Order: sequence, then C-alpha cells, then structure tokens
Amino acid sequence: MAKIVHGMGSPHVPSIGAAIDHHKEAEEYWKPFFDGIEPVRDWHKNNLPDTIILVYNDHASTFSLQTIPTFALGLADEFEPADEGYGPRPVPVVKGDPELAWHLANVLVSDEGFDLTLCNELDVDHGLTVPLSIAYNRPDAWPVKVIPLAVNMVQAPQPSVKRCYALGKAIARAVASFPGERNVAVWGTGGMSHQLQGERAGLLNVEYDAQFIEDLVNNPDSLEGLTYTELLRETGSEGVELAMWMIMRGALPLEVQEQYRFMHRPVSNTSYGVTILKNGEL
Amino acid sequence: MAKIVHGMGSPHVPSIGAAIDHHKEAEEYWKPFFDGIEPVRDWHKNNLPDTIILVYNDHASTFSLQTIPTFALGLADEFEPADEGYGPRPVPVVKGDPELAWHLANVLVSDEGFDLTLCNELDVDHGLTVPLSIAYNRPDAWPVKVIPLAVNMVQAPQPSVKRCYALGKAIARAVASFPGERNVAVWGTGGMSHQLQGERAGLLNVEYDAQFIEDLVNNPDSLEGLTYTELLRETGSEGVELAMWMIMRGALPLEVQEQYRFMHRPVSNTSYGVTILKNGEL
Amino acid sequence: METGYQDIPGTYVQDGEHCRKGYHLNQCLMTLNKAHCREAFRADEAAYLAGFKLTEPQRDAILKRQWLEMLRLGGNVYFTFKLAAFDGMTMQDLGAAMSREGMSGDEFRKMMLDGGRSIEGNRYVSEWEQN
Amino acid sequence: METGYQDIPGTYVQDGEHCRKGYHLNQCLMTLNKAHCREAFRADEAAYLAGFKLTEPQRDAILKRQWLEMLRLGGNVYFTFKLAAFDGMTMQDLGAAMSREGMSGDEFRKMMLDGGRSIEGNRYVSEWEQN
Ligand SMILES: [Fe+3]
Ligand SMILES: [Fe+3]
Repeated sequence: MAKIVHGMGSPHVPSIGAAIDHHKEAEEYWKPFFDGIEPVRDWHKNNLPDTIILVYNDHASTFSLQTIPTFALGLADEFEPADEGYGPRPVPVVKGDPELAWHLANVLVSDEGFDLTLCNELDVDHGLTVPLSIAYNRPDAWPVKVIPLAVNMVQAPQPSVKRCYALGKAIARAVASFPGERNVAVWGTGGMSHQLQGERAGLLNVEYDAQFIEDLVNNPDSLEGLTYTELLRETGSEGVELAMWMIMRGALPLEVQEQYRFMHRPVSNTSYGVTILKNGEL
Repeated sequence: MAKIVHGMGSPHVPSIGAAIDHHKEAEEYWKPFFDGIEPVRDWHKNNLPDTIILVYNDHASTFSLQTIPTFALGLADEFEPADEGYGPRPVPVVKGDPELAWHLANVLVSDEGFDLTLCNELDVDHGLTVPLSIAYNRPDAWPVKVIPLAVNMVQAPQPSVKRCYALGKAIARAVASFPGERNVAVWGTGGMSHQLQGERAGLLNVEYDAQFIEDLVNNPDSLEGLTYTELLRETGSEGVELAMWMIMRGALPLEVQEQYRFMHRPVSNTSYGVTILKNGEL
Repeated sequence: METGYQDIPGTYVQDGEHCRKGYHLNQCLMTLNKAHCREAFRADEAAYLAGFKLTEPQRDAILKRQWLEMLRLGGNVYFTFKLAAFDGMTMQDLGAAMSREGMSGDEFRKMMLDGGRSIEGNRYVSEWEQN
Repeated sequence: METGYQDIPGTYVQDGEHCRKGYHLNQCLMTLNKAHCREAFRADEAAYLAGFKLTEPQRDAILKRQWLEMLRLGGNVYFTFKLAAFDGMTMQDLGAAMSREGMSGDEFRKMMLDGGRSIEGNRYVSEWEQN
C-alpha cells in the first residue's frame, strides 16, 4: 500500500546549496539560518520516506525557451545534477523511482487529464537538489528516491494556482492507487518573496510570506484563486514560485499536523520560510 | 472577430507526401486516391482560412523519447520541415501565427487548465506537412498560416480521447475570445486503421473506420469514452492516431455541414478517409 | 489508466515497460535523422553503435537487421523504420519482414491491395493460438 | 489569462511578447551552461556571439554587460545571470547593477540585511512616478 506521509514547503535558494557545498554553515551570515533548519534535519532523520515527489522548477538549466513543459515528470532511474553555468553541484546523483513514476504518469495523464511531459532523461538543477541538501545535509548518497516534477515558472503562461492545487489532489489519488508499498512525501519548493531582476530587484514581503504559510497550512482552499499578477506584485517576479507549494498542499488532506515552521531573511535575495506537514489522516 | 470556420479529418500517410513530391499522381496505384481527393482540393481553393490549427503527432522526428510532451503548441514565426531520416520534404517552410498562438497558450493554460508544452522552435514532420499537401498540392508557399499542435501518440500514456475532445472545445472558446480578426480552421490528422509494426503488420479495419467517421460527424459525443485499448485492438497500433480527430471535432459545434467524405484503401499500409466539416452555426 | 491491451496479438505496445527496455535502442536509431550521423553509421556501423548504451542483444539485432527482435528488445517502429529507410526499405518491406507469415515485400503489397490483414481473427492472442 | 501586470514597477514580465523579443538573446546565453561554450566565449566574445541571431543592440548589451538593457531587449534574469556568473558576479552584484538607485554590491547586500526592498511604495508604477 502506498500513502503520502508528509509534505514540506521550502525555497530552494542556490546560495544555500553553495553554503553547504563550501562548509560555510558557521559563518555569521549563515549561522542563524542553519540553526533554524536544524530541527528540519532532525525531523527528517526520523521520518525518511521511500520516495519524494519533488516539485520544483528548472531555471534555464535543462529547459531552454525552445521547449517549455508546463509539468514535466521524471521517469528515469537517475538524474544528474545540472551544469547551471558554473559546473554541476558536487552532490550525489539523484535516484529515481521509475515504477511509481510510470504509475503516476498513467493515472495522471489517462484518468486525471493532466497533460504531463514525460522525461526519460532530466538533469536536475538547484531547484531540486537544494531542498535535498536542506533536509539531508551532505550524505554520500541521498537516503531517498526522488521523482522530479518540474513546473514551468519562468515563462508565462504558468499553470494557474488552481491547477497546481488540483494536480496535488490528483497526485494523492494516484499514489493511493499504486499497487506497491511506498511511503511517499511531496515537497513544494521555490519562493518565498524575492525579485532577482529589474529596477525593483531585492524586493521582500515577509508579511505576505507569513500569511501565505499560515493560509497554506490551515486554510489552503482560500489560496486557490491566487493569481500570478498578485504574486508578481506582492512577492516579486521570482516569488511566483510559491504556486508550487500548492501542489504539495493539494497532495495532503485538509487535516495536517504541522511539525515545524521557521522563517528567516534574507537568504541571498530571498525571504526564507519552511513548513513540514504530517498527513493528519494517518 | 475570430471564428472557427471549418474542420478536416485526414490521415497524414508519408507516402502520399512522397507521391506528390515525386509527381506520381497519375500512376495506377495512386490515381484513384488523387481522383478522390480532387474535390477536397477544389473545396479548399474556395475556402481558405487565415490560420489552421493543425493537430498532428510527431513520429520520432523532433521529439525523441527523452522529453515527450502530451500537447505541444508551436508559437514560432515559422517551422522547418524535419529531416525524418532521409532528408526533409521539399515543401515550403510553414509560416506560424504567433499572435493567435500566444493567445491560445494564455487561455488554454491559464484559464482552461491544459498543461501545454510551449514550443518556440519546432521542426514539423510528415504528420503536419502531408495534410497541407493533400489540401494545397505543390504551391511555392503555403496559402495559410499554421499553428502546429503536436499530440503524443507514440508513447503511452497518450491523452485520453475524452481529454482530446475537451481540448477541442477549449480551443473553440479560446479562438472566440481572440481580439483580432481570424478565420480559423482546425484539422485533426492521423489514422485511420493501420498497424506498421509486429507480426500483425498490415492490419486494416475499414468497417470500423467508416463507422468512426460517421459517428465523428453526426454523433461525436458517442466517441468520448473510446479507449486506446479498443483503438489498438480494432484499428492497429498506429490507428490510435484517430484520437486526434476528436480535438478537431471538439473545436466545432455539434451542428456541422459535411462538405465531402471520401474513403480509399490501401494508401501504403493505411486505410484512408477524409471528411470536411463546415461550422453549422455560421 | 489503460489495461487489457496485453492480449492483442503480434503487437508491441509502447507502454512504460517497453519504453524503459528500449530507451537507448530507440534514442540511438533516432540519431539517423541527422545526415552526419547517417554518414558515420554508414562508414562503420559497429563503431557508431559503440557510442550508445545498448545491450549486446540490441547491438546485434541492429547489425543483423532483426526487425522483430528489435521490437522484442524495446524497439519502436518509428525508430526502427529510420534504420529500414537507411537501408532503402519501404514501410511495406518492413511490414513484410515483421509479419507472422514471413512475407516478401511484394506479397505484403499484394495483401494490402487485397484489403490488408483482416481484423477478423486478429483481435486476440487466443485467436492466434487456435491456428 | 493574466492581465494587469503591466503596472508593476521595475519588473520585466516574461510574457509572450517578452519571450519573442528576447528569444535568441536568452538561447544564446543559455549555451554558457556548457563548459566548452564558456571556453569559446572566453576566447573571443564577439566571434562567439556572431554564431547567434542577435540584434545589434542585443549583441552590444551583452558585450558591454548592460544588465538592464538586456532585460529591455527581451532578456530574462535566469539567462542573463549565466553571463553574470561567468564574470564572477553574485546574484546580489547583479541585483545591485539593475536596481533603480544604481547601488554597489555591498550596498545591495546591506539593503537585504536591513530587510530588503520594502513592498510599500513598490507595488505600482504610479507610486514610482510620484517620487
Ligand atoms: Fe527558483
Ligand atoms: Fe502518423
């Protein structure tokens, strides 16, 4: 029997990966952040799933503007860390779960009407590997299997927040119908408020971020109508990545037990916030 | 104001393209076929749309098994004929309609919840160019703009027939909301019964094909529940392409005026059938 | 999800299992879309194939043009046809080479002109086992 | 479809129009993901850029590292950052170079430590026009 055991929402800021890769955790800039995520790491040590469906977006690493999938599902046995312009991160190769991934593809495309792009090869960038580093630090091999779910967040039109939330719910149904045994986690990554580009670069909106986490945890249906125009305006051009947290939230039941929440700013140009949600129906 | 003026369903058998490219129309094998499509060509001469949304599938020409989009929309100014393994067809470059295509992308992804893959570069294979040759013969330049809509028909899971039909209906709504002037046609291509592969190669099922066209024209809702397993069994492994005709049919209202129908077999390994449908509400 | 297609005779359905088995075979054959790859393949087939993660049986089947064997090893006809076209074969020639009866290209063309392979008796594996 | 985002100040939204304008610029910069492309670019920037369908202003903006100008010409920050990283810049250095105030990297880092650019007064173009 397969079930979704937990969800996590977290940004995937590349500089967090660089800080871990270069052992900067004790530096004055980084210490408050790494102190704050220590409980995240402790929790994950005791709550390892078999497989994580890891929702992230590619940042001009694997997908150019030539061919832009709205939702791309990784079906391979393994996924190499991508060269994003300065060599790949020195992290373990990411092992996939093709058996579950193909089941998801079959159910989501044939029965649920999600028009996934199927990927049999997919280099994964910081969007996927930084959350793994946040949770699992620097292991010789990642302790879990990962099914990458890459969402287009770079090029408008992005999938609506409503559609993302619906995909999460469909993922929950698809996992429930998997004939094998699996404890599955779903992580939604990206955000929170940040704007990397233009004259407004450096924008943060921590009040909005705090309210978003609060609503996400306790009143997710209220976020369903959220538009990109609002996210662009309030959380910055790259803050729109918060839409991906809604895939995670949709995959969990309304009843969840929040295990930990932590917010911190700045991390590079970004407002950081993390929440871990346990399935309240288990 | 933009409106959908007609639809056409037709196979896109590569050997038809080769027969046209090499002027074989008068040969004994080909004459009955080209006689039969003469009325198609006559009709199109007097019914040129501005833009065709041309639904087809790629056949290992542009999309490999690495990255398989379920629905891929062509947004470019032009599309080159693909080299499918023996050089590109000697046909004109295909001109796109980026203005309408981006409108379709915005409406279909943001409002209608179709998870399109957006393509800013896309080489188009026989699936797209053969129907143009069937309708327009050998012009120096194609007399219409084309928005390619490539559907995954090669790798299971393919989008369900129900989903294809729903996409057609959403396309109709998206075209209706386009602020510019356009007469738009939607062509569904591929099929009819054929099996290229395996010990069962050469399968035809013309009774099934005839009933399919009849239902498609006059009772399309009855086809919504059609499965790939039925299509595989009854029309052969490549006959499943008939699902793409349902996108065309969904884009037209229930009320249509059939302009012409013609069936012929064999064309290479395929059963051929064509129907032209005029929007009955105009 | 689609189920129940396993009992269709003489048909290699491109499902997830088939995709995984034949991935490198098909990706290899797809490179023949490029003129410079066709030239390199023509110059030295074995050396060309050495550049891909093929299994030994897959490599063999390509070199020996074992068309059905390629399908059994995960091949898909759209990809294997690129090799057939490289050899100057038509889709009818390829269909003939795969047919259960082992036809010549001309016999296959005649079968098509005579109405093709009938659907009657060819829907279920059980129908083939009876003959 | 999303509308109404045009009145957000200092923000280059990657919509269809932006995509079409900057397509070749962004595709060109994305090649810097590959080590051998970075080497070729390092060896001769102008010669490297000649291999892409850039407009003259786009080519200029790349060569002169005009970061805002690249955005105006259709650039997207994920793609222009590859060039910035190639130059050894951090995302803060790039943010500083694009900021309306024209800050140094250190000033930008200090702004971030002080809470970042406030959302207040930065939601609408009209708010910027008043100052
Ligand atoms: Fe991101
Ligand atoms: Fe086809």
